[in-house]
Formats: sequence, structure tokens, C-alpha cells
Amino acid sequence: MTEHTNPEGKERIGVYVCHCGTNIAGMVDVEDVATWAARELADRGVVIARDYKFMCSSLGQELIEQDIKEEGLTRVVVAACSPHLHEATFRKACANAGLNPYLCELVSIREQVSWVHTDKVAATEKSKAVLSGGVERVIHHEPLEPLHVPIHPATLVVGGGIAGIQAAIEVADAGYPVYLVEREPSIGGHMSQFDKTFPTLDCSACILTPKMVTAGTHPHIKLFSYSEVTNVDGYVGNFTVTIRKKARHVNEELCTGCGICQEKCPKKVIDDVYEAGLGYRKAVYTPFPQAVPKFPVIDVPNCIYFQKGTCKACEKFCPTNAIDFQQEDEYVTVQVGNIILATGFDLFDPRVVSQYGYGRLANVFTSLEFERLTNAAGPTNGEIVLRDGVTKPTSVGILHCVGSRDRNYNNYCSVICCMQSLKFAHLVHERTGATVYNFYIDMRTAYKEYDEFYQRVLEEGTLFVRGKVAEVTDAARLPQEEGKLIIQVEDTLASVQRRIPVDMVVLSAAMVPRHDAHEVAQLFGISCSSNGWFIEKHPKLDPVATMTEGIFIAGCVQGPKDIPSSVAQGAAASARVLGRIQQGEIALEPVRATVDESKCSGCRICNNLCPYNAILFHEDRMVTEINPALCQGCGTCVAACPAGAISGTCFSNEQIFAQIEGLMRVNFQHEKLAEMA
Amino acid sequence: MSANGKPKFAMYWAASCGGCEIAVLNTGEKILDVDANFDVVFWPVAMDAKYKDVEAMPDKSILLTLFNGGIRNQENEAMAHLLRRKSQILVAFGSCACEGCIPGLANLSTTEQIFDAVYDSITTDNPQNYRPQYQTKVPEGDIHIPKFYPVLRTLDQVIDVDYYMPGCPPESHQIAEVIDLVIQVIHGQASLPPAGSVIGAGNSTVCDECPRQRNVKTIKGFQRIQDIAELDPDLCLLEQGIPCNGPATRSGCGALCPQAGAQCIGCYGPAEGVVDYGARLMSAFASVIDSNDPAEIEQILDQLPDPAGQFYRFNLAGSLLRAAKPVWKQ
Amino acid sequence: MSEQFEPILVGFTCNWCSYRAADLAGTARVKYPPNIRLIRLMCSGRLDPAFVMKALAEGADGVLITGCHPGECHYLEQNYKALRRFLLLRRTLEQMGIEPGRIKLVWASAAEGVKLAHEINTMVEEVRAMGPLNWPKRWESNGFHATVKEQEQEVTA
Amino acid sequence: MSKYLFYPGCAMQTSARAYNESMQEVLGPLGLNFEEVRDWNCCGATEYLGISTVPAYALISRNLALASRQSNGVKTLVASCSACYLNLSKADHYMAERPSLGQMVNVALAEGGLEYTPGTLEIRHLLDIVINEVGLDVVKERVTHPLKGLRVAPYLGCMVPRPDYEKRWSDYEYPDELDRLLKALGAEVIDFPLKTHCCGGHMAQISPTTAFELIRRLISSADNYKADVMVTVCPMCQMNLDAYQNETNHYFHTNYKMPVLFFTQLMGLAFGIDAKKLGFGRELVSAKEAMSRIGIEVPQEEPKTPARRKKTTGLPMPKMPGDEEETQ
Amino acid sequence: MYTLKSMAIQDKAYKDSTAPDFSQTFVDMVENYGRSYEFGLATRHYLKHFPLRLPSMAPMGLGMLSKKRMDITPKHIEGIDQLKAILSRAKELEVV
Repeated sequence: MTEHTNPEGKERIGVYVCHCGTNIAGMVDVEDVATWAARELADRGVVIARDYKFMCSSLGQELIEQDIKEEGLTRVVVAACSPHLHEATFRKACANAGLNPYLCELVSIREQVSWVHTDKVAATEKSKAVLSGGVERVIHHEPLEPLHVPIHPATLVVGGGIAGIQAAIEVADAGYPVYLVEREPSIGGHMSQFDKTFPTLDCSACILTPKMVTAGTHPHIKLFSYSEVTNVDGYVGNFTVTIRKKARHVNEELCTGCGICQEKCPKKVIDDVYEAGLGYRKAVYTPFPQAVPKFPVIDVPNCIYFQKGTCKACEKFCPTNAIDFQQEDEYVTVQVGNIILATGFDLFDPRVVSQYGYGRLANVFTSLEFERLTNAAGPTNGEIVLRDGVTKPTSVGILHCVGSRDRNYNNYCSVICCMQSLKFAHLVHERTGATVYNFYIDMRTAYKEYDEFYQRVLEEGTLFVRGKVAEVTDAARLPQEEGKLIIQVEDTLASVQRRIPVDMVVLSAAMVPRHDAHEVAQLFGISCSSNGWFIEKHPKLDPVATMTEGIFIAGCVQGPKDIPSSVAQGAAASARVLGRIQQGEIALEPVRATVDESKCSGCRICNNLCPYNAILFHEDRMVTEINPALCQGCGTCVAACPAGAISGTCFSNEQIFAQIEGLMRVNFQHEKLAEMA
Repeated sequence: MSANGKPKFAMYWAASCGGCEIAVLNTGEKILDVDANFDVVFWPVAMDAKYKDVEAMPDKSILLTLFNGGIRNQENEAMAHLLRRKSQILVAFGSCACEGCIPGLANLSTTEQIFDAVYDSITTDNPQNYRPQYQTKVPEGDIHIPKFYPVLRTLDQVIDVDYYMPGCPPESHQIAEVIDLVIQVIHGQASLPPAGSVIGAGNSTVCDECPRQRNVKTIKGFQRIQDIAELDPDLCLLEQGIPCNGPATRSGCGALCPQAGAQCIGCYGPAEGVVDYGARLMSAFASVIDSNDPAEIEQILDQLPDPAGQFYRFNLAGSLLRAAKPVWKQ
Repeated sequence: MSEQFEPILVGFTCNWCSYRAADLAGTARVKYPPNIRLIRLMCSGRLDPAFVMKALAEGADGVLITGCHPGECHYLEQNYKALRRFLLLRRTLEQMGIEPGRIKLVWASAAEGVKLAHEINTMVEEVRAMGPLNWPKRWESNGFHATVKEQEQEVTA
Repeated sequence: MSKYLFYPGCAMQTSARAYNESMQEVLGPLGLNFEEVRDWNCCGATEYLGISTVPAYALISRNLALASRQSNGVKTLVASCSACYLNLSKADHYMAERPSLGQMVNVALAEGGLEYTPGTLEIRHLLDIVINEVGLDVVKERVTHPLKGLRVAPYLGCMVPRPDYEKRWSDYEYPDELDRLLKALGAEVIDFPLKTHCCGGHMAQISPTTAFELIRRLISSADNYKADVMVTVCPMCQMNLDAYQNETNHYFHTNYKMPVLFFTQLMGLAFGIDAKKLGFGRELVSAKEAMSRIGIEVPQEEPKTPARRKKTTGLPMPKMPGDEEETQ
Repeated sequence: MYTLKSMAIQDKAYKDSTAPDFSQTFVDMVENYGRSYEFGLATRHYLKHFPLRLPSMAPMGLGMLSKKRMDITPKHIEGIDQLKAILSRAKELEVV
């Protein structure tokens, strides 16, 4: 790249003010700004000042390229929209014309001026000030090269639900190694707990287990079940991840998955995770028969041997003596280039909604408990029965929006409860013939075949009451209410108060973020919103990426969604990862900090300011050095260095000071324009 | 060149304490080299030369002028302009000339407050509450005294300065080296450093020369040095909670104070290329406070009762804001 | 221009949250007074007290510092350092006669465009009430007001 | 001995005399020293606020003004009757929330040489003081005659838990404070679903049939759950359920015999104080027969089979937060 | 709810309900004595509205009296004039 430096040593700056149609021109007098810049900022090096309808259009860019070539511009300032939108566009234009892209500055006069102010004169005034700031700043820009960082082909997928499995399979199918980490003893996630799935009423296991087996046996997928990620270091393309394989106390090489140990184990425990507290499992268990991997796990707190030192039934009966009580947790460190987080959701705990009586009234069930009831491998082998495990309900009430769309709990809609409740209604009809009431506020059946399913359930005779249920109580007022759960609801269509006695109530509870979402977000260095859903790079245009390069999210971890969307996001995330791996390397923004060792006195004030520990101290030379690869460019150390020995590219002190001077040069009494120093 | 062929040398002190003159004297025999190589033409504390003598000299006739002291009143400013006209090389000698130093701290008070402190304090016997009058009528005629400016300015805020020599006072060995350098320049054996650069000091900070052991800094609180029962002789003072300005102060003094068990108070001024000395210290100290809870941070900061004094003891006049708001409002 | 005092504020925003909140305020057409001029930094941790003093010295009447909510910093914890520096800086400036109200630290996440606009609005009104700071910008003056002439009469008067 | 200001309210001297007697008896063991607000006036119960606003709040805040003048350092004003507690809290809360109302009330108070600034006093119910200030462990220590075998239905009424301005109670619909207290006394507490449903208030005078229906629901539900006795914290609830019980029986041709007592009466019993001093016998539906079950060691007849016992076979119930001590 | 009740009373939208009258009787009583006087309140209300129900009320009334849970005579408070002054001033301020 030829570097044009003109004789007087001043930079030759080109200023371009964009109309953006009327978005900017509607409020800012762009011509006046351009002419003002040409006149007032000439002595600062502005040689060209144009205004143009659409700077980001190819014509606009050619304008810049032409000027750079013909006028020998050494700096370019564009006053238009937000840098987050077109900074890359104008940098590319400069690069095409042979000017180092980092010598271009984009000043926002649309989002931060024309769109937010109402007074035309003030908006034009502010545009001039902001432009002047940009011009002063760009003088101090230095040519930079983006940092090229190699991408490690391996990928880490956290979370073995349907989204994680889909992502893992797609990346592995492309021939790249994948480490799939799942906290529970088996992959499958929430989907493995369901019996049927809407709207097609496919048996959930039938469509899930093939994918689980593919993931379990895939040559390129290394499965870490019953494991957790404990530490993540490094940056995009070069993550070092430490995985803790919790001790299963079963030797995976020897175990054949025959299940004898589970039969012989004398200790029965309520299974709170897989059976949602509705069924029992042994102290040594696999969550469900089709578990992948098939190896059981010993639940130490409940195992008689571990608590009292006796029993050891499983060890006696194990044909391949695969039981190994001395097995320790294992820490495995792996290198990966990209990470996909698909850690899923937790179910809202309806106990806090005391009016619905969950936990107090026996026959009130959560949606997950009902799923286990309907599941053939469930505690009741698919029989829909009351809490006593025997009686079939003659009437069932299904409540939508429990904990969703409710200011006291969660404002958002959990997307799947309506369809899930319709599925429940259908299953109750099919299996018990009981009368079914669905209590909804809005029926949300938005996607393919969803509304058709709703009409089908309507035709089956489900009674729909539009109203938010006020109370579920067992205090009968009339004889026919004795021994029943009475649902008190206002039927807003018929505008009448109803008291409907039913045998069983199912609460379609909301989806809430994982209880440890904040810790996981902190561990992976991505931001998660205050209520716990992980924040995507852009809600509409970039839902699977995050602000942190190299870390992607898929499925319900980003927010409530149904299975098709989770699968789609899993595939999307894997596509993004494969794109990265294909590139082989990634160009990182050259925003870095560097230490001038002659000025550094080794005072070590900056040493513990870097969460990415990019700052290392050389005891021998008593001098600090910053590892450009690890440095993310936040600039905290630049601001903290007492000796001013650390400088940061793209946001150096000189640039910011100059920008402040430029900004303040134009004050409101525009006739009293302070003269240049 | 003066009559005897030796280059002329001048030294003047404006708003300062005179310690810099004594530091020059303190160079021991080196003062003889000065006399040998220079013709001292103007040095009010050492010889009897009057302003009109200087005015009589041709412009640029004085080779080297060491000007110490800030510009507090009209006379300082007049002499600064005069010496600038008369001297070839003018050095801002000492912290007062470079950055305002202790006299610069007066920029925190308005003129009225300063006069009250001086003419109306407990130790002053001034029943009639007199104040200096710039113009008084006496039988002999009108007497004028130099106008007292509300803000003390550093030398380079009044005239162009060729070189800066920080320190309060500059270390004698540094003065000696500078004198040798200038002598060599006279004899053509060396060339002058680039204009405007700092001489007589290092370009790192005091920590570089401090023998104490330095570890990662996490400050739980600040303490005054006299409140610490027994001080660890080898460990960095800042890590023991003593607010030591060493990390931000230019090296050159050999870290005399920290070696003697006292915290550095920053007399050698900011390091190379630093815009605001106090800002550097505020940022450094605050960044390593080991707490994220605002209330706890406030408690720790309460242990720094006088932040302006701590961070701007020497650099107030040379800082970005230079003086307190009421001073400007006068 | 309206006759009442129009303060000039300098705002420092962090690229990942408060700058995006400002953009969001733009796309949502949320109005706020034009008195503030925003500077984009990579993180609130990048904010050097010298920038604030430089802005005031250059004639700003107030400085608004914004960053991500504690715990939500894109660089994990750098906004805590911004908080510590802000608390110390405010004390020093107060000692130099600058009303603490002229410097403000506000947390705003990428989704809180409206909140940021509201904060800007409130601060502009607060600083307007405090009146101009107008630090003398040009130092050639010998400590009196900007114009040397005016000082001359004072001597003779 | 912790000192409190005490606002008895009109009912304590009349319809709730048993409440007052039993309370005076248990104050000693609980270490509570109540100083009655001198010359307090009626709080307007549920009627005054229905007619007017400023006069109603002026009436109530006269008590607040008198109490704050008399408080010399004591910050908490205790009310034993739920209606008085609610009215006092409302006055203090709305005078702070609506400054205009506060000023008008103070202008009115000024006529009587009084003044009240909202927030100076903390208004709390007697039950809240027993649970949170005295503490259940202290209550347990004082229990010498645990009420073993007595099945009680805790009936809190609707004015105490709602509207809970200061968030003092565990839940709006199903607070467990009274249940925990009665368990501490050794009684067997049934899971009474209507514990915060309305008893009718002054409905008995305005439209008796509505009152009877509300009373029937409460009594029949308690009876379904095989409770021997209903326990309440509010004179108005006690009056409605106790005094109008036999008229309700006539109206619905039912034959309920559900004694309704105050929680302080049961506390007195558990502390070993003689029933006579605790106002037993003042209730219209006699509690003698129920008390005999624990008063004298009468051999247990066939214990009433509780209708709603938790299923031990079948599917496990979800664990509730308070479950652990359940199983001890 | 009380605001709804007072609005309904002001707009006379209560058909035959005796509630407003009961409240008014209660209010007058409190304004005269300073404390509520159930006996007087109940007897006057029933005489006025439910004379037929008096016989069925008798057993309850006697029970309450015998158990000393109702006083025949009303109780006055000392500061009754202070209360009256406050309430009359409050009535002037009442923005209907």
C-alpha cells in the first residue's frame, strides 16, 4: 500500500457526509456540514468535503476510492450511520483504493444525532462538532493490520439436548472432531422425557434415540457424559477447555450395560431429574433404558456402600466386575477452536404460585410430571392416573401460561405451553376418555401444522375456557364438588365466573433459564441478560452468535423455543463453526494494548487487571509484557498504567484527547467559534 | 560571549523557595567548573546584578539560563519574558518552573483566601487587617508593587522553554551532569538534546530505581506512614497501604525517599509523555482497590482525606485543570 | 438558539452495551437533548480520569460515563474498575470546586436505549440548573479571564 | 421485656373479651410489655372508609398521633384486631403515598392540636410480633402442656395477609405463620384451604343470607377436615363464626358444632394457665367438649379418620419447602 | 374496594341494600361516642330494616349479653370534642 504523505507533513483528509436518504438529511443540514468542514477544518488537513445521498452504496464507496487515488488522501472520515453497521464497508473501500483501512473513521450522525434530536439547528451544530471530533481523531490513526489467528478444527459442544446433539452431529459429519459435554449421565435432554411430540404426535424417543445413537457412536464425537466444563481459557480459534469427568464408579471399558446391577441394587430413590420427582430409580442407575452412553452411574449420596460401607450388591452381581468404588473424578483438558453452548432450560417451579396448590394438593401435576405419566417407560407405564397411582381421572383441567406472561414471575411467553397443553388434551382423550378443560388466555399455535392440530383437538371435544385461572382449591362449596379439585376461573368470552370441579389439574409451567446460567455465562466469558437467557449478537440477524468471538449458542439457552427451532439453531450454529474452521484462520480486530518496556518500571499495578491474564510479568527484567494473542483490547490497563507505558491501538490516549478537543471546538454559540490554538 | 571569551550564565528564581539555588551550590567543586567555563552575569542570590544590567545586554547573549520558580506575579512574568529574550538556552529548572510545585498548590485557593491565610493567621499580628496595596501614595510619590495573579502558572505557560529539569530540588548529581553536558557542548564535544525534552532525569519511574520488593498490587486500605507500627523494610510501600506516588513519578532521583522508608510524593513530576500526573495516580490507585462494592470502596477512599494534595502536590499548575473552579471564577 | 443556558456534555460510552443502547435509542427514535456528545471507548474500563478532566478543561459543563451493568461487562469485570476510578475522581474534582453532580456514572445494557435517553435528559437538566462551568480554555492568559485586554484595565483600575 | 405501644380497638372490651383476657395472661410468659394508647378512638372498622376518605383517615390517624406522642422511643404500635391493624397500616401507608391526603389529614388533626408524620410508627399485628419478635423457639420453651391430640383449623381471615404493604407475611393466599405457631403449641394442624377467605365482616347485619353462606363454607370445610376447633386472630371473624353459627345451622338445616377460639387462648392453655382465666366459656358454641379431649386424659375414642391424608402408596408428592420438619 | 363502595353510595347505585344506612349509623355512633357501640348499632339497624328478624336474633343477643360480650351502655372517650373538631374540619376538606 503506497502511503501518501504530503509535503507539509499534514494529513490529507477526505470528509464525506451522508444524507442516508432523509434519515440524516431530514434533520441535519448535510450540505452546510460539508461546506463548514471544507472551510473550518481546512487547516486541520481536510482537503475534500462532500455530501452524498447514500455513502454506503457502491457509488458512494467509489466516490471515496476515486478521491483517495486522485487527491492522495491519507485519511477518510465518513459522517453517516453507526460504526457497528458500515465501518467495515468504508474500511473495505479505503483498502480497495490502497489506503490502510484503519485510517478511516466513521462518525455517527444518524443514530446519535438525526434520529434522536428534534431541533434542526442544534442537530446540524452537533453534527459539525462530532465531525470535528472525528477529524481530529483520525489524524492520530496509525495503519494497522488485522491479527490473523489460526482456528483449531476441534469444536466443543456443551449440553447434550436435541440442539447440542444436532450441532455435534453436523460438525462431526463434516469430518471435524467434536467434544460433546453433558452434565447428566445420558444425553437426550428434556426431549427424552416426553412421550409424544406436537404437532405430529411422533413418539419422542423414536425420533430422538437414532440421533442419540449416532452422536454416541460417531467416530468424530468424543462424548463426555456425567461431566462438566470447569475452566475455559484462550480466545477464538484457541480455547483451552478443562472438563471434569465426574466419577461414575463404573468402569466404562468393562461395563456391557446389561443392567443387572440396577436390578440387584436394594436402595430405591425418588428420581427428581429424569422422572421429574414422579418415579423411582436405584442408587446405581441409568436415567432411561435407551440412555446413551449405556453405562450406569452410582449416586454416591444415596448409595448404601458409600454412606455406611456395607451392601456392595452391584459389585457382587456384576458379570464383568465393572463396578469400581475407588474411581476418582478425572480432569481432561482439550484444545478447541469454537464452542457451542446448548445447555437448555429449567422448568418454572409452580410452588411459588400458591393459588394453584402445586405441592399441597395431591392431584396437581406439572407439565413434566404429566409427560412422565404419559411416557410408556414412565413410572405408570403410560397410564394417566391420579397421584394415588390407581384411579383414572374422569375430568382433567389443563392450565396454560403458569408462570409465563405474568408480571409477578416471567413476562415472556414460553412459546411451547399452548401446543404442549393441546397435546396433553389429546392424550387424555385418547387414553382415558375423560372430559378435558383447557384454560388459556391466547392460543398461540404459530408454526407449521400447529393450528391444524389445535382444530383437531377442538373437534375431539376439548372444552376451551378463555381466562386466567384464579384458584385451584379442594374446598368444596356444593355437594358435587366434594373430593374434587375446583378450578375457579372467569370465562372472559362468556363473561361469567365458573367453578369447574375436576379430578386432575396439569400446570403448563413456563421455561426459565438454568439455575446456574449466570455462572456458566461468566465461565465462558459471554454476557447473559439479568433474567438469565444468554444474549445473542443480534436478536434478529444473528441469533446463534454471541458478542464473544468463537462462542455460539443454540436452543432454549437463548430463550424459550420449540424443538424444530432448537434443531434449526443447532444446525445454524454448526454451520457458523464449520465456516470458521473452513477459513482456517480468523482476522481479529487489531485493538490491542502494548507495553513500552523502556518506560515500564515494573511497578506491577496492571498485573492483576486482566481477566484474560494476557498481562505477564518478567521477574528477571522487572518489566511487564502483554500477550497480543490473549489481549481482547478492553484498554483497562492502558488507562491504569501510572507511567503511561501502555498504549492501545485504535483507542490511544492521543486519539481520544484529540477527539475531545475536536468535539469541544464547536460550541453552541456558532458565531463565537473558538479559534484554533 | 563575554569579554573574557567565556559564555554567559544566568540563574533566576521566581515563585519558588530557593532550594534549587542551594542544590546548584550543593554540587560541591562542580561550582568551580561553572566559574571556570562560564561568566556568571546574573544570579541575584549569588551576585549583585540588577535588572537594568540584563536589559542592557544584547539579545540572546546569555548562553545558559536556569530559571526556577513558577510565575506568580507581574515581576516574575516580566523577568521571564526578559530572560527569554536575552538567553539562548533557557532551562525550566526544578519542579516549580516545570509544573508549579508546592507554590502551585495555592491554585486551590482564591487570592482572598491566600491573603487571609498570610495576613490574618493566628501567628500574624495584624490588628488593622492590612492587605498589600498595588499602588500607594506616599509623600515621595506613588509606590507600585508587582500585581499578584490569581493563578500561578508554570514557566512554559508564559514563555517558550528549551529544556525541563524536574525535581524539588533537582538532585545535585543530575545538575552536575547537565553542567558537564553543556560544557562539552561548548567545546563542541557533544550536541544538545532535542528542544523541549526533559534533562537531568530518567525516562522510567521511581519504581525502576526502588530496591523494594514489588508484587501484584491489591489494596485493601490506605494508611498514613506514621500509623504503621513496624514497616517492612523490603516490601513495596504501596502494598503496605501507604499511598506512594512512585509508580507515576519520573525516575532520576534514585528513589531516595522510598529507600529512606518514606513514600515518594512525586517531586520529579510525571513520566515521559504523560498528560496529567494526578490522573495517572488516581487511575492506578483506584484500579487496584480490592473491592467491587461502592460502599466499601468509599470507605477505603475515605482513608485518602486529601486526594488533590496526594495526587497534585507538585503538578497542580501543570495539570489539565490547573486550578480550582473558584479561582477561575474571580 | 434558545436564550436559556445550553450546557455541553461529553458522554463516554462502552462499545458493547451503552453505545449500542444509544444506537437502539436512535433506531427506536427515542428523543433526548442534543447537548451531549458521545465518545465510543471499547469498555468503561478504558476510561482514564484524564479524559474527564480534559473534557472539562476543554469547556464541557458535565461528563456522563456509561458502562455495562456490574456482572454483565463484555470483558467480565472491567466496569468495576471504572466504578472505582469514578468514585476517586469525583472526590478529587469536588476538592477542586467542581460540583459532584457534573460527573455521573450510569449503567446501561444494550437493551436499555430508553433508560440511557432518560439518563441523558435528566443530566442535561441537572447541569443546566448548575449553570456553565466554562473552564478558561486558552492558557496564554496570565490567570485572569481569557482575554488579556480585560485584565489590563483591572491593573490600572 | 420488650416494650410496645398497644391499640386494643373497640372489640377487645366487648365481643372479643376472651381474646383480651387470654392475651393479658400470655403477655408475661412471652416477655411482652404493652402500653395502651391513652384515650384511643374507634378505627372505623370496615364502615368509615366506605363512606368518606379524609374523615376516615383523620379518625384513624388521631390514634397514630396520640401513639406517636406517647411513644418516647418505642417505634412499634401493635394491634390485636385484624381490622384495626389493617386500618392503621392503611392510614400510615396512604398518608405517605399520597402527600395531598397526608397534608389534609394533618390539617384536620391540627384542629385537635395533634399531628402525625407517616412512617414514624411501625404498625404490626400481634401474631407477627409473637412469631417474628418473640420467636417460636421461645414459645416452645414456654409450652408445658402441649395440646397433643387437638386438631385445629388455623383461620387467619382476609385482613391480615392482604394487602401486605410491608411484605411481612410469607404468602398472600396461604401464609403459614399461624400454622407454625399452633404446631409449636403441640396441636395437630390441618391443611385448612380457606384460611384466608372472608368471614363476612358486617355482612351479618347488612345481608344475613350472604353472611350465612360465607360462614357455612368455612365451618363445613373445617368440619370436612375433621377439625375439633377453629382458631382465629380477629374478633370480627370469631364473632361471625361463633355468634351466627346456630342461625347458620337453622338457615341451612345443618348441625355444625364448631367452637371458634382465639390463638391466645390456646397459647394460654399450652403455657399451663387455667382455662377460666383465658376466657373459655365466653364462646357461644361451647368448646368444653373439644377441650375435654385434651383437658382431661380421656381415653381417645376412635380418632376421626382425616379425609385428606397424604398418599403413601402411589406416586410420590413433590417436596414442599417446609417438608423436612414435617417428617420429624 | 372501599373507593368503589363510597362511589356507589354517592351515586345512590345501591337499590335496596341497607349497607349505606348501616355505615351511616355506625359513623354517627362513632362520632358521638368515639367508640363503636354494637348494642345500639344492632338494635337501631334491625328495628329500622329487619324488624321480623329480631325474634331469631334474640337468643344470640342474650348469649352475648350473658357472656359479657356486649355492653348495654356506650363508652365515651375523653377527647370526644377534640375528635369532633377534627372530624368536622376533615369533612370540610373532603373533596366529594
